Amino acid sequence: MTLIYEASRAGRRATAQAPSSRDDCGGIPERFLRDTQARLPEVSELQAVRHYTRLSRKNFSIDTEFYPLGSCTMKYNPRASNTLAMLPEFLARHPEAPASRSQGYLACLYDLQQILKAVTGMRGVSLTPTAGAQGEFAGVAMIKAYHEARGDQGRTEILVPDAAHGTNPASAVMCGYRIREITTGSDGDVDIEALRSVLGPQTAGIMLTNPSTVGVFDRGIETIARMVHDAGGLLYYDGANLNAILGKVRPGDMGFDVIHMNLHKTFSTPHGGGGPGAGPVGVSDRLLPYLPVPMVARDGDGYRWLTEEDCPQSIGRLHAFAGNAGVLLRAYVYALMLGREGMPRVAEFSALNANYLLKRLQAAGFEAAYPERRATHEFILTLRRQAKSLQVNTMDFAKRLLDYGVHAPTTYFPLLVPECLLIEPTETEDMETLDGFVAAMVSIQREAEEDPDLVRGAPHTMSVKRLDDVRAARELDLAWKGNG
Amino acid sequence: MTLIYEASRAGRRATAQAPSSRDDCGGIPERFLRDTQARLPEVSELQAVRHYTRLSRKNFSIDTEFYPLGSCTMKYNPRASNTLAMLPEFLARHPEAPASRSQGYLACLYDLQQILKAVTGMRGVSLTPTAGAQGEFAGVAMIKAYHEARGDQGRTEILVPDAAHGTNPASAVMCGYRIREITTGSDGDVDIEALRSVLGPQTAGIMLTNPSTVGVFDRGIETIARMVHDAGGLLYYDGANLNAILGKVRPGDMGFDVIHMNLHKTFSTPHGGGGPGAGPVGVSDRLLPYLPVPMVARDGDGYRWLTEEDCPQSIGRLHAFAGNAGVLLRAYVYALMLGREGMPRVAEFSALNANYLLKRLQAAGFEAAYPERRATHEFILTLRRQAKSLQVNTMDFAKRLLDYGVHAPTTYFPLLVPECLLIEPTETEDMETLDGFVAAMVSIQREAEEDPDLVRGAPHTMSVKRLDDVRAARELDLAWKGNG
Amino acid sequence: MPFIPHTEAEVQEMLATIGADDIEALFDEIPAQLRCGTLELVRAQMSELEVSQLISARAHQDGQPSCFIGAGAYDHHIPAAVWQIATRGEFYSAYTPYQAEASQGTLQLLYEFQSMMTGLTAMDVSNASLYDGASALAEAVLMAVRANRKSKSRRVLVPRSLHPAYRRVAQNIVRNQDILLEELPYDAAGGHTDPESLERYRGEDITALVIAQPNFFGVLEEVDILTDWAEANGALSIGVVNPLALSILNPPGSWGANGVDICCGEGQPLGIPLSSGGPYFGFLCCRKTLVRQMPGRIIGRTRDLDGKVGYTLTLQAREQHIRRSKATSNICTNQGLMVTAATIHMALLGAEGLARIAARCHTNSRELEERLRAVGDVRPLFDRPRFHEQVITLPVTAKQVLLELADDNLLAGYDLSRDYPELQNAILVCATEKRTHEEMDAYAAALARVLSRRGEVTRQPQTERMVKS
Amino acid sequence: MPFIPHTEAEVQEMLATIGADDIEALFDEIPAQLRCGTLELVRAQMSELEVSQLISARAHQDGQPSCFIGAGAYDHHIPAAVWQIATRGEFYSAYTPYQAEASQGTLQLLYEFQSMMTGLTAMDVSNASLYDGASALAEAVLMAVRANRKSKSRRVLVPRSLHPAYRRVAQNIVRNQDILLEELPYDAAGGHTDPESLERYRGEDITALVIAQPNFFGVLEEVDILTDWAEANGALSIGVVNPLALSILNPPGSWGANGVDICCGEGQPLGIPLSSGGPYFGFLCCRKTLVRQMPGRIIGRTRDLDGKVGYTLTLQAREQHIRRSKATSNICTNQGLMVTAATIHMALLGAEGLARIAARCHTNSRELEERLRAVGDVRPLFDRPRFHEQVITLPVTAKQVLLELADDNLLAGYDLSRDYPELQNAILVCATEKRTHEEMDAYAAALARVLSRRGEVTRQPQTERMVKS
Ligand SMILES: Cc1ncc(COP(=O)(O)O)c(C=O)c1O
Ligand SMILES: Cc1ncc(COP(=O)(O)O)c(C=O)c1O
Repeated sequence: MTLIYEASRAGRRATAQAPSSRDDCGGIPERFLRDTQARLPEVSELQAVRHYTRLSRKNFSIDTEFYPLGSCTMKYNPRASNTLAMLPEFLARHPEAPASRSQGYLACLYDLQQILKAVTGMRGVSLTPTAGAQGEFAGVAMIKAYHEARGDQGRTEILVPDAAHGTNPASAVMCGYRIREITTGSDGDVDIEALRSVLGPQTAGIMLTNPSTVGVFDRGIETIARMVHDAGGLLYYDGANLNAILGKVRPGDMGFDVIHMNLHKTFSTPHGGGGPGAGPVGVSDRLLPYLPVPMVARDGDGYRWLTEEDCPQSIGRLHAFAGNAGVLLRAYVYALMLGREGMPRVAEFSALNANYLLKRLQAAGFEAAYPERRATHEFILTLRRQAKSLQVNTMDFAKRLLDYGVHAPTTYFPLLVPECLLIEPTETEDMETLDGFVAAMVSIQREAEEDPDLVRGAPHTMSVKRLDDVRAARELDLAWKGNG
Repeated sequence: MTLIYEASRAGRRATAQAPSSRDDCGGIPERFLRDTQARLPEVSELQAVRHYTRLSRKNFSIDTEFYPLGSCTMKYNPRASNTLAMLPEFLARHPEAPASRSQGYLACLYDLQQILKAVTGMRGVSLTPTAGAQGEFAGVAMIKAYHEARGDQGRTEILVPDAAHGTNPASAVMCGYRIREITTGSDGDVDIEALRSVLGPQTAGIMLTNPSTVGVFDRGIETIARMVHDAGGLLYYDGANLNAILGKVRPGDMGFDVIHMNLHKTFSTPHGGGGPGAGPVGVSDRLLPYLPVPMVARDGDGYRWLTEEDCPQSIGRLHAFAGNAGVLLRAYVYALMLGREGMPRVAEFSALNANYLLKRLQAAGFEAAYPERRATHEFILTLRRQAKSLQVNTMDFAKRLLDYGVHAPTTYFPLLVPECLLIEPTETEDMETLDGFVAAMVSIQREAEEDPDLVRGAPHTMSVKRLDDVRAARELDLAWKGNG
Repeated sequence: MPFIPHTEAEVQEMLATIGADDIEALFDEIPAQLRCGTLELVRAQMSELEVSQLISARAHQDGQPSCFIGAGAYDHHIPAAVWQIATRGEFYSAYTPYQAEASQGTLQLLYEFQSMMTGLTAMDVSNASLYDGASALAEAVLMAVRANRKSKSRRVLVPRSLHPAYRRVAQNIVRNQDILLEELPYDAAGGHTDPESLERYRGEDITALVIAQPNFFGVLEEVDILTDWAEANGALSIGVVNPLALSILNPPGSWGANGVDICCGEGQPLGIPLSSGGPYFGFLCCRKTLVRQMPGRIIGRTRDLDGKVGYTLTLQAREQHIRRSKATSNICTNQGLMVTAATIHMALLGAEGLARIAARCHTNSRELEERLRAVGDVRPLFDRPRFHEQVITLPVTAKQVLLELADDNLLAGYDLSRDYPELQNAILVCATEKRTHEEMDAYAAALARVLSRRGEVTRQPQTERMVKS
Repeated sequence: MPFIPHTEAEVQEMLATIGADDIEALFDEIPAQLRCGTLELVRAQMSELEVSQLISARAHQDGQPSCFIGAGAYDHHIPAAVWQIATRGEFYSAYTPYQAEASQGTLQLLYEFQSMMTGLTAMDVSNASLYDGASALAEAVLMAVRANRKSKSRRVLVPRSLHPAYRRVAQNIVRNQDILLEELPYDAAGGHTDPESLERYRGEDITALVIAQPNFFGVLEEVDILTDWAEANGALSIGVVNPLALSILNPPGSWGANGVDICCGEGQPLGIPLSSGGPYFGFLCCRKTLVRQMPGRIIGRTRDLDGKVGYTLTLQAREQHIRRSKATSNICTNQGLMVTAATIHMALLGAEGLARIAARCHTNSRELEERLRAVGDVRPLFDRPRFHEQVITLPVTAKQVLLELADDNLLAGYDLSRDYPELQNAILVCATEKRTHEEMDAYAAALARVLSRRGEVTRQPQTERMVKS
C-alpha cells in the first residue's frame, strides 16, 4: 500500500482538530523556533481514516484469526476490558491527581494487587513494571538489593536455562550480572546435575519459568528450589507461562522468591501489535522491602500511594508515573469476570486444548519434542524430519499456515529444539478451530511431499510474498525521506 | 463465509454477559412460557467477535473505498460525531426523562432546528421523521392537512417528475394521493408545458428536488413555483440533494412550502449499511401548524417539548418517541464543525469535484447525459453507446469498478436516462482519488473493447462473483432453518 | 477547511480543467436573485475540541439518573463487544447493500438477523428492519389490509392496553388510507384484554386484530385465545411483542392453533442503547405466504456464477425504487446499523443468555414491587401475570411526585394519566436486570420521603375506584 | 463459563482423544503437595454487567477535575478518529509483528511512525518505541555509554531542571551498570541550565550530556550552546524533548552545529490520553551511525520475492530474542498500540495542526499567568522564555493549597517542593489548548479564595530567596 506520505499534498489544511489559525508565539525568541515545517504528512481526515483502516486489515489478529503463538498466550481480549478502561474519567485522570481525588482508581489497583498475590502465592505485589522484561529487571534488581543489603558481595552470577526467553539473560545483564546457562534435560526438565555443578557462592539466583518454554512442568522444582536456596541464591519465576497453572499451583508455593506476570498474556490485555503490556512483580517475605514503587496501600477507609518515603529500601521507580495504568485496569476487569471459579478454568481448558491438539497432531504423524510428557498450555513439535528429508523447514510450514488463515506458531524458539514449532492454542479457542489447524498441518505436510516449492514459496495469499530480511538489514531504509 | 449458526454448538455457555444462572419465573403461568429454546446461535464471545469482524471486511464503505454513489452523498462521516453522540449520558438517557432532566439534550435539538431553518430558509422544523421517506410522508401529510383545513377537498393528485426518487410517489400514495408523472425536458429541467397541462384544481402539490436527480439545477424553478401556487397546489422539496446548494441557495427562497432533509446525506451521519437516517422536515408559514410532533421550544431560560397539546393541528407523531435522536446529535456535531463558513464550502467543493470529474470523463470519451449543463454535486453518464456497440452495459461497468477498488456509482437511476451512471464524488474526496476513478473508467473501457467477457463476468476479486438475483427471488431462502 | 482536502494549487488545476474562472462560476445556472448570503444565524465554525467541550457539558448537565421507566424503551446491559464491532468503519460507513458483491458483510449479517428473528418469534420470515416499533405496527396494519383480500371493511381492532404512542403513530399513518382503528377496552382488574370483549365483533367484517404481548402495562395477554378468535373470524392477527421477552415467553408463531399471521415490535431491547428514544429499529415477521406483501428490505441467500453461496437484496419488486407508487411501502433507508448491533448482541448472548436476562428482569420487577408495597398506600393495580413492568398506584397524583423524584436523580416511572385519564394516580414502573438492590432501596426510600412530604395535601380518589366506576 | 467455548460433549470427546479420564489428569505431573485449593481471596466471578457497575462507580467517584497539572503528562484534545481506529481488532489484538507477511498493517504503520518521528526531531532514525519517556532516557544513557567508546568514565551530566522522575528512573536503571549521573544545577533566576555551569567539566572525561527542551519548569534551554559544548568535549549529547513542542521549536537534529547524537522523550502529547500515567510511550531517535546501538524494535522497508515493497523487523541482532545476554536492551513488548494511536494522531493533524495546538498551549499558558498574577502575592518564578508550563510562587506552602483546590474540583498544579526542597512555595502549572477562559477564571477565583482563607497563617519565607541563598 502507498505510504501516508505519498497521499500528502503541501498546503492541505483539512483538519477539524486544530485551531483554525496559528497563535503568535511572540514570547519565544526566534532562536528557539524551528525554521522549517516538520516533515509530516498533510492529509484530510478521510484520507487518514481510510489509510489506517485499510492498513489495519493487513494484519492477522486474535479478533480475526487463530493465533497459536507459543509463549505469547494469544487468547481473546475481552472488549469489556477495553470499554471500562476507557471510561472518560479514567482517560482524563492525571497521574499527579492527589489521592483525595483518586480513591476509585486506587481501589482498583489495590484490588488487583490482592488478586495477583492470591493467584501467585506471593506476599507483596508492585504493579509498576510496564512489561515482562521490565518486571524481570525489577525482580533481578531486587535480588541484587537483597544480597547487597546483607553484605553478601560475591554473588555475581545469575543462572538461566538454555530454554529461557531472551529477556531473562538480557535483564540480568542490565542489572550487572554475568549469565551462566544451564542445560535442559532430554525430558524437558532442568538437568539437576548440571545445576548442581554451577551453583556456588557466586550464585545470586536462578531465573526459571515453570512450565518452561519447552511446554512441560518441571517436576523437580522443589529440589531445584532447595538447592538454590541452600547455595544462598534466590529463585526468579518468569510468569509468562502463568496461564498454564492459574488456580492450580502457585509459584510462591513452589519456592520462588520473586515473579513477574505478563498481564498481556495471562490476564488477556491486548497485545496491540507489540504492546503495551504490564509486568507486575510479586515477592516472598524476603524481598518485600525492595519492591519498586509506587504501590497502593490501604489507609483507614481509603487508599494511598506508597512511595520511596514509605519504602526506603525500594529499588525505586521504573516509570515516570505508576506504570501502564490502562493495562492494569483491563487486567482487573478480566480478573473480576473470571473470579475464583474462572481462574482454574483458564489452566484447565488451556491444558485440555493443548493436549488435545498435541495428540491429534501426533496421530497425524507429527513429531513431538517431548513425547513422553504431558503438554501444559503449550507444546513443541519438531519438524527436523521434514527439514531433512523434504528440505521443507519450520519457517516454510509457518509461512504456509498463513495461507490457511492461521497465524504461525512460534518458530525456532526455544533454541534447544531443532526446527521447532511452539504451539499454544489457549483456552478461548473452540475444538473446531483446533481440528482446522490439524487439517491445515496435514495438508501442508502433503504439499511438502508433493509440491515442496509451493510450501517453500509461501505465503501466497498475503499482501506481500516472503520478505527479504537480509536486504532490510543491509540496505537500511528506516524512514521515508521524500520522493527521490 | 460460514454462517454464525454453523459455528453454533448446542449447550455452549461461554457468555460473560448474562447472569450465571436463570432465575425462576414462578410468577408466570406455564401457558405463557415457551417450551422450546429459541433458535439462536450458541457461540463464545471470541467466536462472535471474530465472525462479525471478519464479516465487516466483506463490505465496501466510505472508510475504506471511494463511494461515488449518486443521490446518496457518501462523504466522510466524522468520527467526532460518533464519539459525541455516544457519550455515556446520551446513551443512557431515557426518552421519557422529564424536561427538567433533559435541558442539555433539548438545547442540542433546539439548536439543530435553528440551524436547519437557517440553511433551508424555512420557518419551522420538526426533527422527528426517521428517514427521508418518512419526511416525505410527513410533508405530503401536511399538504393534505392544509387542504383539508381549508376545506379544499378536490385535490387528489400529487405531481412527480419522472426523474424523481421512488420514495416520492410511494410516499404520496401512502398519504392517499394519486400520482401524476411529469416529464423532464431534454435539457434536464422540468418540461414547463407538460407541467402546465397537468396542473389543475385536482392538484394538491408537486414533489421536486432541485438540483434534480439528473444532476442539474432546474433554472425554471421560480416559474414552476408560481404556476403550482397559482393552481392552488403546494411545493414539496425532496432534500436529498441539499448538499449541492448548502449555503448557496435555499429551498425556502425558491418558493417551496415543505422540505425534508436527509441528515444521513447532507449532514454526514453514517449510513450504517442501510440506516439509520433522519429526515427532518421544514415548512413555510403556511404549513407551520401541521408540523409533526414532538418539537423543542424555548421556554424562558430553558427548553421544553411541544406536543399534540401545543399543536392541535399537527399531523401528530410518527415515532414512538422523538425520532432518531442519535442521528440528530451526529448531524448537530457536524453542523457545528462546519459552521457558517463551512456550509457553503460543502456546495462549492462538491460542485468542483463533480464538474472536474465530469470534464475529465468527457475528455476521456464518455458521454454525458446533459452535456450542455453544469454538473451540480453529481452528474450522469450514459453508456448507451457501449451497451449497443460492445454489448457491455452499465451494470458490467459498475461491477468491474468493484475490482478496481471503487464502489459503483448509482446505476439505472433515474429511469429516464438509458444505461446511466449517476456519479456523486462529494466534497471530501481528493483530486487524486477522482483521477484514479477516471483511470479506472478508461481502463474498463479498453477492457470492454478488447476483452468484453472480462467486464461482463465482473467482479472477479470480491468474496463472491456476480450473484444470481433471479434464483434469490425464485428459490426464496430468507432464513437459516438448520442443517439439512 | 475541515473535511475538504483541496489545496489551493489543486483548486486552480481543477478549475482550469473545467474551464471556469472560479468556483462561483459553477453556480451560474442558479438565478442570481435566489442566491442567499452568509448564513448569519448559523454560528461560526468550531473545532472538534470546541464542539466536544460544548456537547460534553450538555451531556453532563443531564446526568445519569437511576432509571425505572420502561414504557417501550428498556435500560438493558449491552455487551461491550456489540458497539465496538458495529461501529467499525466497514459497517458504520457503508451504504445500503445495492452492490451485493461488495456488501457481503452487511448482507450475510442481515440474513443472520432475519434467521434470528424468525428463531425468536417462530415465524417463517423476517424483513431487515423498519424505523421503529410504532411505525412497524403501522406497516403491519397496512400489510394486513392489503393481504386480507376477503375483508372489505378496513377495520382493525387495537387493544387499549397497547402502547399509546404506537396507537397514535399507527393512527397517524394509516388514516390517510381510510383505515379504521377501533379500540378494545382493557379489563380493569387484570389490565389485559378480556377475550369476552371481542364477542361483540363476532361475525362482523374485521380485517385484523392486534395483540400485544406483554401489553403496555407489562401484563400478559391471553394470546392463544385472541389469535384463535382472529382466525375463526377471518381477521388476520398481528402480534406486537417485546423480542427479549420472547426468549422466555411463548412466541407468536406458536400462539393459538396456528400462530399469528404477522408480528412486529421494537428491537431496542436487543442491544440498542436508550439514547433518548432512537435510533432503535422496528422488526416485522410474517407467514411465508404473506412475504410478497411485506414492506422493507429482505435479504435472500443465493449463489454466484461459480455456485458459491452469497446474499443479496431480494423481492425488490415490492419496494419503492422498483415499483414506485405501487410499492408495499415508501421505506428506503431503514435502521441497518441498529440491526447490525442487535445481530451481534443476539449472537453474544444466545437463547439461554437472553432468557437469563429476561428472567432476571422479571424477578427484579417483582422485587421492586415488594419494596414499593412496603411504602404505605402504594400498591400494584393489576392482578395478572406480567413480564417486567408493573402499574403501581400512588395515594396522590403521580406527576408532581415523579418530578420531585427526578430532582432526586431518580426516574421513578411513567405517568399513566398522560394517556389514560382514568388512571390518575398510576405509574408504570420497570426494573431491568441492571437495577440493583441498592437502587431499589433508594427508590422506596425516596418515594416514602416524597409521599410523606405530600401527606398534608388532599388525597385524590383512589385510581382503582375510578376505573371500576 | 465466560470465554471458554467448550460444551460438555466436546470436553468428553477431547479427553477421549487424549486418553485422559478427566481434566485433572492433565495436571498429574505437578507434585500433589504443591497444588493449591480454591483461591478464597479472589472474589466470586462477576458478569460483565456487574463489573461495569463496579468500575463505572469507581470512575465516577474520582470525577473529572479541571486539570492545570502538566509535569510530564499533558491534557490535550485527541481527535475522535484516533482511538476508534487504533482499537480496531486488527491493531488491538495483534501480537508483535514477527510474521511480517501477516502483519504488514502494523509494520507499515510503524515505518510511518519512524518517519514521522524523524520528521519531527530532524534526526536520522527512530525506533518503534520504548516504555515511556523516563525509561527511554535510561536507555539513551546506556546507549550513549556503549556508543561513546572514547570515553571511559561512565559519567553522564544530567540537569537538575530535568523531570525529577526521569532522573530517578534513569538512576535506578543505570546504577546497576556502574554509571554515574551527575547533576547540573539550574539558574535560580532563569530556571535553565546556565551554560557557564558546564565550564567546570571542561576537559574532563564526560560520556554524555543530557539536555531537556523544554525543561521540567517549562523553561527553554540554550540547547545550541549545550549541544556544541558536548561535541567539543567528546561527550555525546542526549536531547529530552516534548514532541508536540517540536512542531514549533527547533528540533534536536538541528541544535548547535551538528545536532544531538540521541534524542528521546515521552510520546504522550501525541494522542495518548492522560489515563493515570500510562500506557504512554517512549521514543528514541539517533544519528544513523549509532543505529546498531539502539535499543528496541526497528522496522525496515524491504522487498518481497516479487520485488514488491514490504516492511519487516530489522536489525534484530540487537535484540534480546536473538542476542540474549549481549542485546542492546532487554526490551521485548513495547508500546505498540500507543504508537499506532500517535501515528494516526500525527497524520490527522500534520505539522501545521500540531503547531497550531502547540502555539495555543503557549498562549493559553501566558493567559493563565496573567490571571494568576492578578491574584495578590502570586507570581512567576523564572524570567526566561518557556513553552506551556510555568513555575508560580505562592505566598504560602503549596501542598495544602493544592489539596483544598482539589476539593474544589481543580487540579491546580504540581507541588515542586516534593522534588526541590528549595522551592517550598512553588507550583508548576500548565494550560494546554483545552483549558478555557472560564476554567482559568475559575482557577484564579478559587486560588484567591483559598489564599485569603489562609491570610491569617504565618507567611513562609519567599521561595526565590531560598533558591538564591
Ligand atoms: C517466556 C517469556 N518470558 C519473558 C517474556 C517477556 O515479556 P515482555 O514481552 O512482556 O517483556 C516473554 C514474552 O515476550 C516470554 O514469552
Ligand atoms: C433523491 C432521493 N429522495 C429520497 C430519498 C429517500 O431518503 P431515505 O432513504 O432517507 O428514506 C433518497 C435516498 O435514498 C434520495 O436519493
